[in-house]
Amino acid sequence: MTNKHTDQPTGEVENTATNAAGVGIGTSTAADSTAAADVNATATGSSTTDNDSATDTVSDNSANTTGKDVVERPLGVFTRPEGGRGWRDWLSTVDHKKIGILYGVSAMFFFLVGGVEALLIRLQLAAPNGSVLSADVYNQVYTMHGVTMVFLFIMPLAAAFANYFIPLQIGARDVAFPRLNALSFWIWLSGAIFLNTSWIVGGGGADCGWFCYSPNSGVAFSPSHGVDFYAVGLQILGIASLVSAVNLIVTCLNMRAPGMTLMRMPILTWMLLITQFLLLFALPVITVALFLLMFDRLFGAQFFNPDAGADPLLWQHLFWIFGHPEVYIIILPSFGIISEVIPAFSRKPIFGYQFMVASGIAIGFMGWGVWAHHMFVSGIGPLSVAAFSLSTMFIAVPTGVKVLNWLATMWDGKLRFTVAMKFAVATVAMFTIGGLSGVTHSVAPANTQQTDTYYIVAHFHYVIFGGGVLGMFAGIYYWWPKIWGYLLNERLGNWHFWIMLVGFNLTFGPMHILGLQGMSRRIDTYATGYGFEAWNMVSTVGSFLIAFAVLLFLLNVWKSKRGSPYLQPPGPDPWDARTLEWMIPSPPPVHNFDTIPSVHTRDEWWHRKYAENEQGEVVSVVTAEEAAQTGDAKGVHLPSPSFWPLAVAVGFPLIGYGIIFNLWLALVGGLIVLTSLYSWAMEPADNPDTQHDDHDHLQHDDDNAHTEDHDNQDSQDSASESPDDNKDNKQLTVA
Amino acid sequence: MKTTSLPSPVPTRPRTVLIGSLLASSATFIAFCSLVALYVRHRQQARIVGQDWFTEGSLQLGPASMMLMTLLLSVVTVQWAVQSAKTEDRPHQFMALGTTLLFGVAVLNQFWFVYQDVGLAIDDSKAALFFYVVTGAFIAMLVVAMIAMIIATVRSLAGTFGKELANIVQASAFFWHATVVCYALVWYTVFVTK
Amino acid sequence: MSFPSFPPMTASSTSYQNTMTAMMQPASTNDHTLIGRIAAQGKRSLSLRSLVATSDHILIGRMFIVLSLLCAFATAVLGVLLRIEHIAHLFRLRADHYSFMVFDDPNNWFRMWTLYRMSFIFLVLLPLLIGLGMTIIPSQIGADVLAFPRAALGAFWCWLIGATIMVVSVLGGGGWGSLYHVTPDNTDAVSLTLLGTGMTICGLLLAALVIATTIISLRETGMSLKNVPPFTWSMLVASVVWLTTFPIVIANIALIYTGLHGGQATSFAVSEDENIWLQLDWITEPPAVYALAIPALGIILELLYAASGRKAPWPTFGAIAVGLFGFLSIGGWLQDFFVAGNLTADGMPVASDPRYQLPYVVFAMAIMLLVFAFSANMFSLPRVKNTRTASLTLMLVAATVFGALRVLEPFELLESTITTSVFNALAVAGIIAAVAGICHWSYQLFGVTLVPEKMNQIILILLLTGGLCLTGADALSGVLGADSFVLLPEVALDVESPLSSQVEAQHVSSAFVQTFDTGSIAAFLTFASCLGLSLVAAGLLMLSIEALTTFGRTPQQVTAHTPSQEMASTT
Amino acid sequence: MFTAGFKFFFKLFVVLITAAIVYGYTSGGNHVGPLSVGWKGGVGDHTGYGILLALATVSLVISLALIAFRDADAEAQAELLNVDRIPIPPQRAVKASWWPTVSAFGIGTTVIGLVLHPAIFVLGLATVGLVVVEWTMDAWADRVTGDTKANRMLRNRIMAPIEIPVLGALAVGIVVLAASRILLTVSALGAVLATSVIAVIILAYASVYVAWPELARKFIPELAILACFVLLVGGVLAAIKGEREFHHPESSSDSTLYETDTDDASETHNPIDGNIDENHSGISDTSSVES
Repeated sequence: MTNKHTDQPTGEVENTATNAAGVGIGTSTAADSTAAADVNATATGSSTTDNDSATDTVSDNSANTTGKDVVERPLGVFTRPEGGRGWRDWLSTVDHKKIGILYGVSAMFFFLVGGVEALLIRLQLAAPNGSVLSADVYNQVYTMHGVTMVFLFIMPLAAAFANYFIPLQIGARDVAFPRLNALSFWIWLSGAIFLNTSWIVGGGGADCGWFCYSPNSGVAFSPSHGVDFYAVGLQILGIASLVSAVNLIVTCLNMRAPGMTLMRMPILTWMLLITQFLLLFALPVITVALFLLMFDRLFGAQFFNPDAGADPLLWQHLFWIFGHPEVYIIILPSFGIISEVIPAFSRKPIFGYQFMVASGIAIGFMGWGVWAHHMFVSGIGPLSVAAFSLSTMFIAVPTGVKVLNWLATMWDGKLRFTVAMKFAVATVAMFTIGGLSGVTHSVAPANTQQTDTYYIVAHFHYVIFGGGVLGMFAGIYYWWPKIWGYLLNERLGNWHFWIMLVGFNLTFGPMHILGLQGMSRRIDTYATGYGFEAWNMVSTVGSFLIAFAVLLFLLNVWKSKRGSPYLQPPGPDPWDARTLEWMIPSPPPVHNFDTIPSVHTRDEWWHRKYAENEQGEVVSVVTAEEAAQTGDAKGVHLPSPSFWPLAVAVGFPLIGYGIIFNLWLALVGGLIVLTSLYSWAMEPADNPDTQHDDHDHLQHDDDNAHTEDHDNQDSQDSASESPDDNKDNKQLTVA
Repeated sequence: MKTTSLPSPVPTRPRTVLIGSLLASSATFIAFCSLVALYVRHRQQARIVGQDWFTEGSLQLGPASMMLMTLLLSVVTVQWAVQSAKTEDRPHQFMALGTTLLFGVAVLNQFWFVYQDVGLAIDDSKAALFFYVVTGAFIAMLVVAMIAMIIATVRSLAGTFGKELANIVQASAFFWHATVVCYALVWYTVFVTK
Repeated sequence: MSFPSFPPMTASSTSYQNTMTAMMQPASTNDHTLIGRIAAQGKRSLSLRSLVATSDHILIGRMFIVLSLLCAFATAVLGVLLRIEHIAHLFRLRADHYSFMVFDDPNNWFRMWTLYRMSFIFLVLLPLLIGLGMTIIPSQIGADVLAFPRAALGAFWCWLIGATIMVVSVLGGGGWGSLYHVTPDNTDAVSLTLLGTGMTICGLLLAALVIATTIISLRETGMSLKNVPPFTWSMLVASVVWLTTFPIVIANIALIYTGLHGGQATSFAVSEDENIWLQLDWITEPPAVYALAIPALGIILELLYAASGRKAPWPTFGAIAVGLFGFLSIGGWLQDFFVAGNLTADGMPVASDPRYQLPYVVFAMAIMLLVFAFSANMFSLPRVKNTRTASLTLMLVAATVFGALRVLEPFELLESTITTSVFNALAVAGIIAAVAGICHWSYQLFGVTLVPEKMNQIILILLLTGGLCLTGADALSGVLGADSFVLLPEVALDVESPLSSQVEAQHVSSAFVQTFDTGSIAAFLTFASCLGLSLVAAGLLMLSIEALTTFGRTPQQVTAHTPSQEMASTT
Repeated sequence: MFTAGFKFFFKLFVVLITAAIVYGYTSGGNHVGPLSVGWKGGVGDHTGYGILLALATVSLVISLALIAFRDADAEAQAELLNVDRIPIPPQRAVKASWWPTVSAFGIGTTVIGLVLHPAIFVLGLATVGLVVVEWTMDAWADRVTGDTKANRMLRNRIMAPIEIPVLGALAVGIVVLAASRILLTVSALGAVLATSVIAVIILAYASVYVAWPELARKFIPELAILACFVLLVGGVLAAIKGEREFHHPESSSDSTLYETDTDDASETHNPIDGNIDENHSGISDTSSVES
């Protein structure tokens, strides 16, 4: 073969080119490409550089049209990402663990944002006739505080736990739809940023309260674009949550390891699964409401305008049909977390596993039947009030079951009060306070007095902060070593815990009194002489204590990270825990499990470490280090990273701005979304360019190939003698 | 199918694009110079007759000099791009091309300011007409140069580094330099000597 | 001065020799022809796609050639019509003093007259020679491909569409200015004409750029710029001259267009002392118009070499002559030499300006030298069968002589019809050169000899006699004192226009009408020129028909001819 | 040594610069004006002098470039590529392309639009912009690797995600626009009938498709093209004809229908200062609207 085209008749020149191409195609092994390089090098006559160009081909990734003979990255920066290190990898990752971390870090950021807003509120109310904020800004701040904390902090933090731990706890390599997973995060982030840009471009945040009752949400009472951003932004966030919900439900139902029956699933996974179902059914409702609101405000519709014959109660119903399940969306993940933490530190299995699961499911169901208790004073009629009163009282039952079970788990356990455990116990306690004050609301006459007072504020902060946030912190302290590979400092953690607990009670405890004294919720200031001064000041001091505690937490993260190289790494299982995520190294390798474990019992990991001896005593048969996987499996077939989820998400805020400001922008955003979706659809789930060793053919071949694939695995795990080989392999090849 | 480890394309003649660019730049330069020459001639005629060409103080030298400075800087960044294309240095390549384009946009922006500042209508006088034709021709040339630069950028974004890309960048760079020279002419004939 | 020397045509093997040999090979082994390529690609015939989306330089060149031949015929017919109008005036055949026979009014006559000149340049000569260059040059330099084939296709379509806009807008009332001021009524049409002209020029410039780049950058190993074939060298010189001349037209057009739309106060088109046509007409006049004939010299050399099988007496001489021709035909700097009453800046008449006379005298000398140099070969040819070379040379000599005569002061012919005669001589020379080239390389171009040998001779004789008749008669009229054909005489007297005032100032008093009051000799000469132009038109018609029929030929029909026979008969 | 190209252009430069100076003096220049580009003294005719000077500059630059590149002789270029003999790309290495032609039409449209109508101008500019993008990407893709199949695939990987959704959106937009024009033009009853007929046709086609999928599949493109064509023609005709007369019932557009409730509603639905009593009247309000 020769490259001397000038010597050749025209007709044959192209043949030369195609021949050269023919040699180049399919040269995946180093030997072949070297051969091709040789041929080409000879052809171009640079015989002296033969060896150089051949080695270039193998070693150098940057391609060249003339100097080298093989084009490595013909698409340049548009080359499909392959994962690895660096910030680009975070933008294109489809790894559920990385997405979980992204969720968590972003949620913590917005926790700080929402926290600052909370401090502003408390500063304003610290003393009578506060003048820190104007009434208008105060409205915006408390609205955005609520929206931020609910939609941008606690929900995504739960999503972080869900993303990170559901696959690990059920023994999967990834979620069912990894790119959808990335999509849900990026859309959520774009929506969150969009929502907060209303401070800059929307003339301030939304100012209608987080449940945004009509007619306060109408243009007449809220002429700035804040509510528009609320309406559009929450819709974007809703897309993210829906996508995530679908994905995680399918993951829980379809991706479990062999032997992991539903009733062997850890409680956390169970609670998160229920949460996803709640999201799946609740979000469409709020989306409808927001859609109507958007049309009211931006396109002159009259859905909530009584002047045009509409009914503002429509909004309240729609909102609370979403809103009450939302409470459980917030609280159930936290329940799941403490249901993992408490058994681990009580050295006992959870008490009444079936009841825990059943009560979770019951809460999930009954949560749909209580929404109108938010509307007792809206004039829904005595019959409705009575019915919803009863249903609200009933929902305390499954919750009570849970509280009892946690107590019973601790009963007679070998309790270790680590920071995580302390947070978990505090969660139980604080949530119970919140729950009890909730029961008082179910009594309609009391409710009538309490509605729209600080009593309500106290109640739901005990539920959401006491039950949700403290539980999340329990989870953070518990799983931190798993995620990052180092432990958080217990001493600083203790300071964090106690200051936060004290601050929390100082902040929200007095609010009960203030509420009963008649202090209205959402007033921007109050006059002297009502007896509000002292408790408000206490409350403000408490809020700053919470802020200080959060700073301590951040300090703890920083100091622990700095100190970690000098300490013994925590190993795969620092807490002697019970679930599958602790059987892999910390932090987990990208492929999670070297081989997918087969599950034989609930708390599988604990049962691999301990067994009963002949005397019926529980003894350690093997240490965690010995039983754990090493994480060094090679050639595990993983889904390929992709930029398209990010690209799709970029389009959504543009559509949002477009709807609010200029429809042409929406067109641009729509085209970006459309284009990216098309690219996504055309992009194979597995990148054909990556080196999959012998797994390359899997996407094309049928099940026979899976067996072959399995045979080629490095078998590290003693439990891999599972009878259910097919199912085992399915985990490997899911994209 | 795989898109990595594909065979290299048949190498083309180096410098073909550069020579094309050389000739195209020459032709454009001639067109531009003849406009400037006509400008100067008509200005001279007007002065012989004793008419005012521009009214005193209507043209500010400051912004014009600023544009010259910007373009002179861009000459450096363009060469930076050429150099980094030759050495296959991707980050530098993007930075250099990006900065060059930024300078281009900056000059367009400054011209917008100059047009606002001058406040001449095109039919005010022959001077105004010539002013707009000469500067408009320059702006058109700059836009073409920027499009060439954008094409070079796209080629370096999507694609392989190598001599081929270096040729394209070099060719675009040549046209860019010709543009800068043309602006220097405008600066001297229109803004300095008024 | 050491200019590049053309390779000697001896037995010693040079790349040029190789190329020539290769070009004479039959199609079977090394098929450079379009038909051969289509056959190789397995296509049955030309499809729309192959015309619209091709990257084949031969096909693009052929489209240039065929369309410009058609344009040439149309332009010649337009010229005949213009002359008929003229004769009608001279014989006073019109109904009344001011009415016209063919064209409705003087303004129309003027616009058509300008169209005639512009289309000869931009629709005929340039595209014809560019088409020839595109097809032949790659094979002459062993490149097999143009530097930027897609740009070449873009150039063709840009030219075609620009030309369409230009012609249609002129027919629709536009034009390069008008006798009267440009009015709001026809501002749009005039603008379209201007922009169409600009677009046409852009297309041609792009094509020239492609050709020049190909010559500079794509030569075969061993072929330095020093020993490229004469036609290639002449095309390089021509492309560069075009590339440096026509942008000046574009600059002028930009100025005029902006003036036209910028408001009445500053418009160049409507002000008292400046007219659109006067700002552009320098390209139709010497020396710029000579730039169109640069490739003709290259073709003469090629024909001579091919016919004689020998090199020229001095190998570098041809190259020097071509280069000199290129140097001297750069004329953009003279563009408004004539503004303000044909006076120089010092107030002297232009005709007396040595700067203006010099180029033409040098020109004449250069061409004479060229002729002397060639004559040695011509007369020593084994078979004197060289109509093309002879006629081409004759036309060029005529153009040069007339051009020199025109500027020499004693004759005072600057604004006489001799200007037209120079233009026409060059136009016909250019066409003959292209025809000669097409016939010479017809195998490369069309896969067949374009026209049967006898028809070929007839066409050439038609073109030559017609051309000589046309230019000779015009030149004679000029010598006898006839005005330039810018205006019909009486129109010039009667119509108030910027143009007429100038013409009036210098020439009308001593012109045509007075000298030949009866118009008998003038009418005869005009009739002769009209006849000559008709002959040219007839020749062009025959040529166009041949080109068109050949264009659609299928490979099967081609194979009926034996290439070797064709080549033998044409050389 | 000095290459042929350099010699030609350098001599051209010498001639032109000489000509420029001579011309500058003879046309009225004085002092050292023509020598110093008008720095000290005048140059006479600025146009001729300026153009000659520009030509000289260009000649000089080209001559210098050519000598630097050794006339771009094949040997020099081969040296640059580090090969023995310069390769020449085969004729068909450059694929046929529509874009040059389309670009010329785009420029033509722009030119015509510049004079006649801004909309045409924008259309032309859009075409030119499209061509710039497509041509650039084609030129890139043609030479990105040595494998033509892979090149096509790589091009499509970047461009198809832009082309297909945009074209698809455009096509859908045109169909919707055409259909809406038709429905707005025909009478109210006609619109109902038209949509019903179309629905029936689609249903019938779907039934055929279910029954004889092979048969139906053959005609999918033809039918789709036919339908689109009919729609387009109908849409254009309808747009020319204009919309039919619409009778807007005045009473339904304002709130008179609900006027009796307005006072109540505005009072009751104010959750800020709402109390129980007023909320009860809110209930009656709701019921009245329902009834």
